[in-house]
Amino acid sequence: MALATRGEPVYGEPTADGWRRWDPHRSKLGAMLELGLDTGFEAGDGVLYLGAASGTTVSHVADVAGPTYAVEFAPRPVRDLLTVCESRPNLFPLLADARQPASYGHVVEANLDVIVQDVATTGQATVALENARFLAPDGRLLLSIKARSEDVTREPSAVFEEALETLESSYEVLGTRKLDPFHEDHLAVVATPRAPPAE
Amino acid sequence: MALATRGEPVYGEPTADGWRRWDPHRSKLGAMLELGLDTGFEAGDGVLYLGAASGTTVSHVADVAGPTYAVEFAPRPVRDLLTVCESRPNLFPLLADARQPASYGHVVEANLDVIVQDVATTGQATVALENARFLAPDGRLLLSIKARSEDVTREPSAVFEEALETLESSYEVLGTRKLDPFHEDHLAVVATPRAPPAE
Amino acid sequence: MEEAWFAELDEDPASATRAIRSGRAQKPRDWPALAVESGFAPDKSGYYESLHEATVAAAREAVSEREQADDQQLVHAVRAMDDLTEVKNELAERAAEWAGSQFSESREGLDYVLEVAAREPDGPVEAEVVAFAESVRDLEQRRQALRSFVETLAPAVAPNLSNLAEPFLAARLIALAGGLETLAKKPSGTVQVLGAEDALFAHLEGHAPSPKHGIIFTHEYVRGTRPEKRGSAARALAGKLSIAARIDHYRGELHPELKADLEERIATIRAGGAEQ
Amino acid sequence: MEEAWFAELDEDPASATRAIRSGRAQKPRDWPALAVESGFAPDKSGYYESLHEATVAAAREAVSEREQADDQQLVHAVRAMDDLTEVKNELAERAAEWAGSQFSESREGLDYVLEVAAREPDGPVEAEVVAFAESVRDLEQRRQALRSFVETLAPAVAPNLSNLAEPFLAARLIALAGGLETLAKKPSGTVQVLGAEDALFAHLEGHAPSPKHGIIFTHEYVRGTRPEKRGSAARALAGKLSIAARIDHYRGELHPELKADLEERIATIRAGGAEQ
Repeated sequence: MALATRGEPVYGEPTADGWRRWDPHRSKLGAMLELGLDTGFEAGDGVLYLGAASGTTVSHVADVAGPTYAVEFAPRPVRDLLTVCESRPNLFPLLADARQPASYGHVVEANLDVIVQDVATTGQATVALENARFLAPDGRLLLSIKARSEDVTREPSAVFEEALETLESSYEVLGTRKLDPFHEDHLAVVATPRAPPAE
Repeated sequence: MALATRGEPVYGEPTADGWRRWDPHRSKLGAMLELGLDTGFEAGDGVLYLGAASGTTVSHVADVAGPTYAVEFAPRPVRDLLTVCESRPNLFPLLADARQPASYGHVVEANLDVIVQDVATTGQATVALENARFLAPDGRLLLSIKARSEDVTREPSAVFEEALETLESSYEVLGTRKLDPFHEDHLAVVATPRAPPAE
Repeated sequence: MEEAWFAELDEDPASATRAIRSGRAQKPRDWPALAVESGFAPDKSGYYESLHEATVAAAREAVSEREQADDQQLVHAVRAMDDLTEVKNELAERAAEWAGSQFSESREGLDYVLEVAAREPDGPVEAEVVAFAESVRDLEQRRQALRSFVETLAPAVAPNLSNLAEPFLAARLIALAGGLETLAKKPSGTVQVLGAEDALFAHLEGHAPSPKHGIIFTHEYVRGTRPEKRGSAARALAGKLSIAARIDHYRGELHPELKADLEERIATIRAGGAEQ
Repeated sequence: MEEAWFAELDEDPASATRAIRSGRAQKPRDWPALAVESGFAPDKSGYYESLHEATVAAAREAVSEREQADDQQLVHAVRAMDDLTEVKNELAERAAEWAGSQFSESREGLDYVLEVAAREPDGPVEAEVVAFAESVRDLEQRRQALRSFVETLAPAVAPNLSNLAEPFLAARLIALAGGLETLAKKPSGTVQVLGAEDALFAHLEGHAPSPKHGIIFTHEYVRGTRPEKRGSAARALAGKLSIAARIDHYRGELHPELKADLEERIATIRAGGAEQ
């Protein structure tokens, strides 16, 4: 059995009968699903994707989900993302900084079911706190933390611990899982808003 | 009555019958004598003059004294000093740093009667301590301290007090006198070595 | 409601792009429902259609502006770095001469100046000499920092060019052309001799042979090819660099196969089987 | 005894000079008595005679060496300062251009660059622009410090020249000549056109009038004199500067009357009564 979605191919992935293979080596969310984490992600969900890059993963998400908002700050990958959007009317690209949610708060709707977050920057937990405003009370945060983006000089375990602690102020952590062998020194976190979502 | 010495004129001073007027406005030692300080300076004394500059004062000293050693660090005024030396066989010029007495200890004799010190540098009291080695046990230090050379931001009185305190470690201070109206913010000090001269 | 991106649009489609790009709201709301309620869209699906169109247009415009700006920043950075290199060399020569006279040493070059900059000066003249050497050291450090910056920025501005030619050479080509768009529009023969303008003018005035390569001579594929084949190697490299510049400018995605093609072509030329 | 300056002299009078200049003793002794005792001198008065001769010779030599060195340091400092001026202007132009493109401003000049250097950068490109502007600011500060140093050193090296011409112009004349001695040996007509070498060569090749003044044009006595009298003023000034340079080199003491003479001469020229 292998993970796949229906849609236009994007990154040279194998396809068969309109199905596209979702490569867990190229996608942190793909790895989470492949490893059997209980993400709560369901067809038709409203999704905010932070760190969409050139659209590899978000293309699969949009194949399955309902309205999908894709935030990416670097202009170069957004060019590729625009191609991914062409065949996906439910995918909305936003060239914006995930650390500045007010700059897309007038576009991204409230009460979404899922936030997928995969930003390679320091303060990854803080980005999750800032964006909690978009989640429904029973929504899910699917976060992947890259240890080296926080601090290359520290032990990944120490980095993860600190990130989880920060997260706990607004989220209840439902599960965590290292992403090897697909991605080294990455921790996947599934969480849900603790109180009414931060505003 | 006016201070004068016999010798070749040096700095355009008024002369009469082979006597040269010693201008207290142009010479700190001249001012000390004019103001009647008990300097103990006598004809024929052996003298070490620190800060001889172009020789204005040391020319008068050499007219009166015995062997006179003139230390000056800046090359330019030593040129003028060399002219002053031409007609004064008892005047010995030394291009040297008064803070480094070992650099002229092989030339300047021990047990001198007088040190005249007029150096415009910080640490004027320390220079006096360093050069005490050249003084006879009953010799005299005739020191003029320029407040602004020590610290332009402090009150002259505070500067003088600190210098005197430093001096007391090796010298007994016999008398002090401000040099106005001839020189502003200058203190004249007459002192004698406290113990056997420092070595 | 006033904060919704669709709240104050007029007939002009550009007003939607503008609203997406410059609007703000601290607190998200149920925009699809509000859009229907306010009459902006007939239903949710109609709303999402408008949203898709507006976000794609806004992202395209923003990307293009940001990249335009970035390639110009790259040009400025390369020129600033060249200035620093020149100025640093000039001052280093003066500093070595001065320090040599002050310290009675006869040494030359940047290494000597850096050593002087680290000395504890004794006296006011030495203080000036050492401070002057420190100025040279600071300029050298700035130059190196700027070079790293150029090497970071170039792959973002021109991924294919940077893949074929190393980020620094890619940046230099863009700077010589004055921008990525200008580079993309130049024929490959011009790219081949970029940086050899002096030799080219001499040729055009009739008193020199046509130059075989400009700055691309620094590429291993040219420099590392034996002299009689260098012209062919330079032509092949310039051809692929032109293609890379066009993809970088007009589309922007990375095409790794460009590099594989070029490698193969150079291997053929070096093997001696190249056409003249 | 071994520490006495006269302890190990040979026949050569230079050995006494050397001993005075480079000897050392922590603890002074009764050198006159020891000199007589050791047979170096017949009596104390003979000792003081030798001491006078040796100290005067040693001081003369030391002064001359120190001043030689100082005038060369002045030449280096002026040239380093000129380099900094040129380099600072060049980088300031680039920095203003870059900053203008990054901040969408169209301003120019050092003031703009200094203002940019003080900004808090936002993002990596701005950080590079601001750091580049800071480099320009640092060079400008170094240049100003070096100028102060030159203005302090010049009166020590050349008191009369600095009295007639302001320390900075004095330093520049010494630097243009390559040293105080070279300047002192130049005829006053050459001093008059120092710094106008280009114009002078053009004149010698027959296609330009003879220059009336070089760098001394910056002196108030030339610049402040009306054009038709400037040649005379420049000639008078150059004449006195030549004399000043010679006194500075060969003797060194300050002659305030030089300035008074010059003032009178310039007043006469300006009053219109000057010879041609």
